[in-house]
Amino acid sequence: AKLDQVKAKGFIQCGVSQGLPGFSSPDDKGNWTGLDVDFCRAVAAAVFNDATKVKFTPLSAKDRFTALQSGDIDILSRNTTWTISRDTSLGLNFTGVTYYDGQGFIIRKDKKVNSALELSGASVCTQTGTTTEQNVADFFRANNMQYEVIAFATADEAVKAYDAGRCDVFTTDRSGLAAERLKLTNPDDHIVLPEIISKEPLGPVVSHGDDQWFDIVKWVLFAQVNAEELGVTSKNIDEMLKSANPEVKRLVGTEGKFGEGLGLGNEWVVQIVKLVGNYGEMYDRNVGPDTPLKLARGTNALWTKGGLQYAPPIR
Amino acid sequence: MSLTFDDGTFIRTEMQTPLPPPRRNVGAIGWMRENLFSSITNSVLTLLGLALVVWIVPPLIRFLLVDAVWTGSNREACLGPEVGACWPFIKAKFAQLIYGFYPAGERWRVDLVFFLGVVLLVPLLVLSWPHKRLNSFLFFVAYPILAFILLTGGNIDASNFLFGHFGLIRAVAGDAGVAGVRLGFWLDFLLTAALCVAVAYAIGRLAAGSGRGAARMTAYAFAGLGLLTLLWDIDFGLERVETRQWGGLLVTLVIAVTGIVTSMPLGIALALGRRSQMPIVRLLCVIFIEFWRGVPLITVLFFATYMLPLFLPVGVNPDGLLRALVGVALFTAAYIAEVVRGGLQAIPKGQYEGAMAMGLTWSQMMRLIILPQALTLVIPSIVNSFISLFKDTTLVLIVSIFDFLGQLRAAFTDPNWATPVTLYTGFAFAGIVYFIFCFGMSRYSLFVERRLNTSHRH
Amino acid sequence: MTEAHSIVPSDDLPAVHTPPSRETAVELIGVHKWYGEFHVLKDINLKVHRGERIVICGPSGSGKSTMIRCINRLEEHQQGTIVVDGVELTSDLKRIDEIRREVGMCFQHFNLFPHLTILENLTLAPIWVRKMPKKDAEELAMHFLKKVKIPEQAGKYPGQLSGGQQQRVAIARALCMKPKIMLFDEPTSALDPEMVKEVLETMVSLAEEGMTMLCVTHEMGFARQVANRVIFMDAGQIIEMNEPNAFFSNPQHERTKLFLSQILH
Amino acid sequence: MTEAHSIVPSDDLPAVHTPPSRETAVELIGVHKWYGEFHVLKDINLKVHRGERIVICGPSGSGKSTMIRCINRLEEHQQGTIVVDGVELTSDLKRIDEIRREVGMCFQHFNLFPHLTILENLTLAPIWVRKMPKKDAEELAMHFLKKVKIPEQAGKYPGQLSGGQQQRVAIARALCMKPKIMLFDEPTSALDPEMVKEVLETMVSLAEEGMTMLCVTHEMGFARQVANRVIFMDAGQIIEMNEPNAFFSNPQHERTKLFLSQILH
Amino acid sequence: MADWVEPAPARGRTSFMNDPKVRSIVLQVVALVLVVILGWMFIDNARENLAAQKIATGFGFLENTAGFGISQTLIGYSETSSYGRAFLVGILNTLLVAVIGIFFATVIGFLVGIGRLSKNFVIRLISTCYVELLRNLPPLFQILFWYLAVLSAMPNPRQSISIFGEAFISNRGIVIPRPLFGEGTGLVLLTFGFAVLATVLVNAWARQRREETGRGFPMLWIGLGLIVGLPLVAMIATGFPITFEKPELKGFNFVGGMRVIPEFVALTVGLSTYTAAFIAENVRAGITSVSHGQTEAAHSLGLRSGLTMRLVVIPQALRVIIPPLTSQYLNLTKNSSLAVAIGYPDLVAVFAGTTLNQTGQAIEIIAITMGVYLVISIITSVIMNAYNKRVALVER
Ligand SMILES: Nc1ncnc2c1ncn2[C@@H]1O[C@H](COP(=O)(O)OP(=O)(O)OP(=O)(O)O)[C@@H](O)[C@H]1O
Ligand SMILES: Nc1ncnc2c1ncn2[C@@H]1O[C@H](COP(=O)(O)OP(=O)(O)OP(=O)(O)O)[C@@H](O)[C@H]1O
Ligand SMILES: [Mg+2]
Ligand SMILES: [Mg+2]
Repeated sequence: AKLDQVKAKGFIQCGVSQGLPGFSSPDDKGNWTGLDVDFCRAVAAAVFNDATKVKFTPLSAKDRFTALQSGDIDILSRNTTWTISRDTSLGLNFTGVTYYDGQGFIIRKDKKVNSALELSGASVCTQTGTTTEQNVADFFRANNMQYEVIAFATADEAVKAYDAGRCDVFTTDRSGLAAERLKLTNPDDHIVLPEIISKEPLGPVVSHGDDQWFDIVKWVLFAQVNAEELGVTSKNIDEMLKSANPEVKRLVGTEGKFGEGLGLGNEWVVQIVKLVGNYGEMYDRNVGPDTPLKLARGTNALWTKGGLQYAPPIR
Repeated sequence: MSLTFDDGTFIRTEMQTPLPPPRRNVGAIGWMRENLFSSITNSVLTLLGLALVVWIVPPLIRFLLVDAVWTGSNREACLGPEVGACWPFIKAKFAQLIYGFYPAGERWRVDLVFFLGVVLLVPLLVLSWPHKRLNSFLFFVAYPILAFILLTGGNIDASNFLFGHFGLIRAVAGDAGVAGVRLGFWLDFLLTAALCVAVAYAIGRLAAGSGRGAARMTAYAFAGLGLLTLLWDIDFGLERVETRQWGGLLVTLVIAVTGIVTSMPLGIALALGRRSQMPIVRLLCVIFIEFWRGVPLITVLFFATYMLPLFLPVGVNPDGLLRALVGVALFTAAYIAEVVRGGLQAIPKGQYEGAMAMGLTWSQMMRLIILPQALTLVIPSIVNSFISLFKDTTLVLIVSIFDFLGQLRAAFTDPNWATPVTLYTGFAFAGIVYFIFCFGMSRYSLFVERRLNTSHRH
Repeated sequence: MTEAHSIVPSDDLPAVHTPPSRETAVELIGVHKWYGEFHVLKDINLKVHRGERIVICGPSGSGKSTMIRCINRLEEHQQGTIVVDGVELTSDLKRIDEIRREVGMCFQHFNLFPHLTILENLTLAPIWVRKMPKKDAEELAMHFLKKVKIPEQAGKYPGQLSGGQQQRVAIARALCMKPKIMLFDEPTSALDPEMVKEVLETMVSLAEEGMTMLCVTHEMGFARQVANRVIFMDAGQIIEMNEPNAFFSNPQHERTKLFLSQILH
Repeated sequence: MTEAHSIVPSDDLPAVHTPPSRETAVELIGVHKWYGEFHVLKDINLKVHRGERIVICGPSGSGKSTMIRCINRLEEHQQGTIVVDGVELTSDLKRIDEIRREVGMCFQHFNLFPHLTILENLTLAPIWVRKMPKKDAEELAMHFLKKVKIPEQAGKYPGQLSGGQQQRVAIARALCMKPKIMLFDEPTSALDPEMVKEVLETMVSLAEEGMTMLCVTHEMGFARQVANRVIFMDAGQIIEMNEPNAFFSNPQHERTKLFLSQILH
Repeated sequence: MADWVEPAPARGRTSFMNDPKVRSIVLQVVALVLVVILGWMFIDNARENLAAQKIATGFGFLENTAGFGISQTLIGYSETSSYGRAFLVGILNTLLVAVIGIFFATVIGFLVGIGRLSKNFVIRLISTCYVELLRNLPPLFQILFWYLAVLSAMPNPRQSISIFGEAFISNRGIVIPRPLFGEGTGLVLLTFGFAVLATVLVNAWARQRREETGRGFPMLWIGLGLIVGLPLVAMIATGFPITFEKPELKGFNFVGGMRVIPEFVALTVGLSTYTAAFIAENVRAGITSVSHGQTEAAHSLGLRSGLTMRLVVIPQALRVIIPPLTSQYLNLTKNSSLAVAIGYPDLVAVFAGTTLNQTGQAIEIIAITMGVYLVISIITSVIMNAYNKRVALVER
């Protein structure tokens, strides 16, 4: 089984993006950081009680699935949109949604545009990627608007061209907009339009054929969400171990043997939360309002706070 | 003194002694008048040139030096209007740009490889340094092996590496494993070697009269290969660092140097093949050269990533970097082949005849007489190809290898350093680095070209 | 050794004795030239009259070529005055062009243009420099080709001719500009004996027409037959200058004697 | 071919200097050669004895170079037999190598290797072909360089030597292989008169040592002085062959007479 | 004389092994067999692997709807067109850049190459700097430089630089009026064709006259007059059938007219200046390879420097220049694939990029892309080789 292989190897091989701000990018010391990266660390924490026992393979959009199929990597955590075709025809399993994203537009304030529906005739800068170009085309066509699209290989050049006035709007996933906005000469002169023209649920992927591994990866995310819901954080985890709340007790393993059911120790959630944190901490650390990206929780807030993050209970 | 007569006759009685030449156009004004303003067109051109310089240089200096930010620990330092280059960004990412994701604790290995490379290369490049033969051996044979072991960590399972798959009689030898060294593999290896030597002998015997030379060559090749395999099989206690973790300048240099070193002999062989009298050999070479020359490197690397595994036996999945290396080497070889062909065409027939008349054999003639001259002739073009190669290494990003530029692009995605000037700073820095290497090559080639030019009298 | 080197197109050709006029065609006054630090021409004084034919000889490296190349400014001299056809040579480009139009030159290595046919080689300068109509230029070219006895080669390329033929084309090319003065730099070295004869014959017939000629050559037969004066150079200076008979029969300077002893037998 | 009858066999005549032995060094029997459609050598029959010195002359394009180049198989002949040093020339590569080791050749244009020093030029063949130790080869090279009187040039590159010096290096290079037979192709054309003398002196001293030599040249002095026989070629055939004195004083064939009349005075 | 023709000494005929013919045949057969075995192995493996991985191959996808937009299309294209159409658009865009780039690279390359040998110190210095700087910096940087530097220097459409109110320059590119052909256009076009023909004829006559009389003829002016004047007269006669659609600023952008997008300009400028640096080196090598004697001979005939260059030096230098020049042309064409960095829709961006991403048909798409470049390269080579033959020297 994968779990045994991983344990024998001593680390988890995790496929990440070659560079996506807030999700996976190398920091000054060459460590990979970001939401996608932290998720893999969480899995490692659950399996090994050591968040560093993970190696990252930066993958391009084109070779990510091949890498998973061939067994080069154990988890693909690379802002991959969950779609039916991918889930059914590639021999993969999506384990959940770590980030609810959607494609949006950013535009100069002085263009005095308040809605994407007023963009007829606009020049659109974007990055050639998997679906962005198609989404733009669909959106403009559906609303019967003219446009001109200039597709760049990387976001860096696209945003520079937008900044230089080549385009009226720049479009990419909302999370990307937040990141790229930082590279504009005067970020405050630009606004993100309210429309979201596509659904992009991003989540980790594992390959078919090993249900135990699938369960582990799936439940690591659920555990993180549950931990946030129950107010269990890396700072209060030690106190929480003494909690009397039965839900918390089940979560931190002081009641029941849910970890063993997964093939892990009963301490698994403790390890995750202690070493990586709950979902909210992970979010705030990488993309939240205190980071340069300054992304509000929005749709990624817990269901209790009006968002979509909802985890089945540990029971 | 001399005697001159009316009818134009003249006899010199006293020989003149040589005098020093007169000094003319002394001083800056004279020089300027001669070089800059000797005619109206020249003057106009001079002024245009000066205008160009004034237009380009000051803004560049302002961006790179005057307005530049020198200290800081994150993006905050480089924000604000009228900010020039953000050097702290480069400082923060410097180690990555050099080593990629090579584990920090193991970077001394890379340093050692760099250091040894420089130590071996410099005396090789200094033409007057003695012991060229030993030096070449060390640099071209020993160094690559050492560098390979140092960089990867050695201890490569030989039978699972490429060698495991070319055993012709694997079925016979089986796969018996004895403590560490696989007996089956070595048995297989020896049998294969013996068979190949025999075949070489037979072919040599048939084609060249004596098969001994061919057989000896094959035996040497196998001995070398065996030694290499054995060496790689030894555990030196170094941590294994897979090529995915390599990156930055390290990868750029590995690809460039390997490309340069391997494309040279390949290119020469192809050029000789293309000039061969044998129609089939010639045709094969022409097809090979024209194919590789005609397609962009980017598609070649695509091919290597997506399609190569399809053409290889199941389970053979060469390392990504290796694929890129092979692609780059073959691609460059095709260009070198054309360049060398040009050089060969320029060698006068007399040189061939001179060599033949002395009783040299074909290979001696090529090695001692023709190629040294042909290669010297085309040094500028060869270096042109190498400069292109060096810059083309950036394309390996396609196969998920982060070379220098790839690493830089990854650094751009760090939100901590996301500023309007990050991109320009990064590209300016990369531009300077690329320029230093390429300019170095171009100047060195000029120097060698002048040094090897023996055609001038005096 | 043998007489092999003094090839005189003797019996079949009459010696030329047109007397030169007293007008000056070329005058060099105190000319010095340096190549970098190397003093290659030292105090050259020479006055060539119109119609005069001068042969220059001397050991290799003595500056013969350099001297005649100074006359049409292929080399620049640093000191002294050169007056050609009444015009002094300065760095004025206009004047240089003017002089080059009047001075024809025939190089040791021919320097024919290999990418042009013989006819094109000959008509190039008349058409572009003299602005002659193409038809006239071709007529002129054919005239001179006939004169050097190779009109049938007009359509070929220089690479297709033998050495002697190329040399004659080179002469014809220079003549097509109708120069007042012709400079020849070793026009017969590198030719085989039969060809040497052909080329010399061509030059003799030119000489008969009274053209001013300066010729660097070691063909002493030619010198004897057509030269008005022979100049001997060594180490960048004119050592001896005399009327041919006197020069050969009674050389004055030691160096000249030594040189002639090796060349004549 | 009626002219063939006018060939006077050499054995009937006394040799001038060292008498050649009766052994055959080179033999050409009924050799024909074509360049495409062009019949360049026509029925060449020639027997050269060991130690014999033969001078070949004739007008340009008559096939002199082609003939001697056939002897060491730089050109392939299509008909007839060539036997060199007892070995018949066929397309067998081994044999060609064998013969080339015994036959030295000195080219009209020297064909020195410009990327090697003089010493390296000379030691190349001894080291790689004769497998001589480097030290011995260098000693040998210096010996021959002394013989051609330019030992001080050993470290220079060919491009740094004058034409005459280069020619002598070419001779020395051929000699370093200790060939039994030497072929010279116009060794003195393109040299200036003083240099011609130097080169010829070198060859004379070789001749005195009794080497078999075939030499294409127009230096009739040399022919007179050292040749056992002189061959005159025209249009690809041997027109006349005779002992030098007889050849020069009393040429038999009309073509020979015409040729000599142009070359001698 | 009888003793001349002795029987050949008996020392055996050529041994079979040493015959070069036999050798070459053996060698070639071995080479061929090796290649065939290798090729067979590849094909066999590919068949097996494809079957094992159940990868469907085929070119059916070319007919599917592309569903993405392209910013520069030389032929009609919209999102509803097929991938095949997108492929054609990509090829045409690549060819456009290649052809125009090659033209400018050649011109600049020759100028700089000659400049490197100039007598003027400043020109020499600038030419040298040009070559060393542009040759040694990655082309990607240069293209980005031209793109971003020039873009940021341009005004936005609202403040665009107007040329007589007809054409506009802004950071959206250069917009010029588009001709609309109305009734009677045929006649105007006919007169235009006639004018061109007439110019050619007059030119031929003028050349003949110059050759015959040596007198020149103001060909440039007469030609211009013919080509511009005649159609103008025809236009007036037919009452201006050709109207121009003026570009107008509507909303974000100019509407109507024809547009040259900045990506195209930057790519063309970047590629031509970069390649020009290499061409300059080739040109310099070519010129220095023409022996000095040729220049001297031309000078001594009274030809001035310019004429000497044009009539004597360059025609001979071309022999040396053309083979490497071909390589540079191929390089320029191939480097045009860098277009994707600045959003120019060339073949690689449109086809091997977006289309590949959307369809996932990697093998087919890469194979087709390689094929297209190969065909372009081979055509270029063939043309250049033919030209090379023409400039080759005729020798004995
Ligand atoms: N460009 C140059 N730079 C330096 N020295 C030169 C140059 N050209 C010629 N010389 C030297 O100037 C001297 C005279 O050369 P020149 O060619 O005039 O000799 P020459 O009398 O024509 O000899 P030859 O008979 O060999 O042609 C020689 O010593 C030569 O080495
Ligand atoms: N490769 C070739 N192809 C065709 N014809 C050739 C070739 N080489 C030489 N020839 C012709 O063969 C003839 C003999 O040439 P060869 O070089 O033997 O003459 P030669 O007697 O040595 O003349 P020279 O005194 O000018 O050197 C010439 O007419 C020449 O044009
Ligand atoms: Mg001279
Ligand atoms: Mg010859």
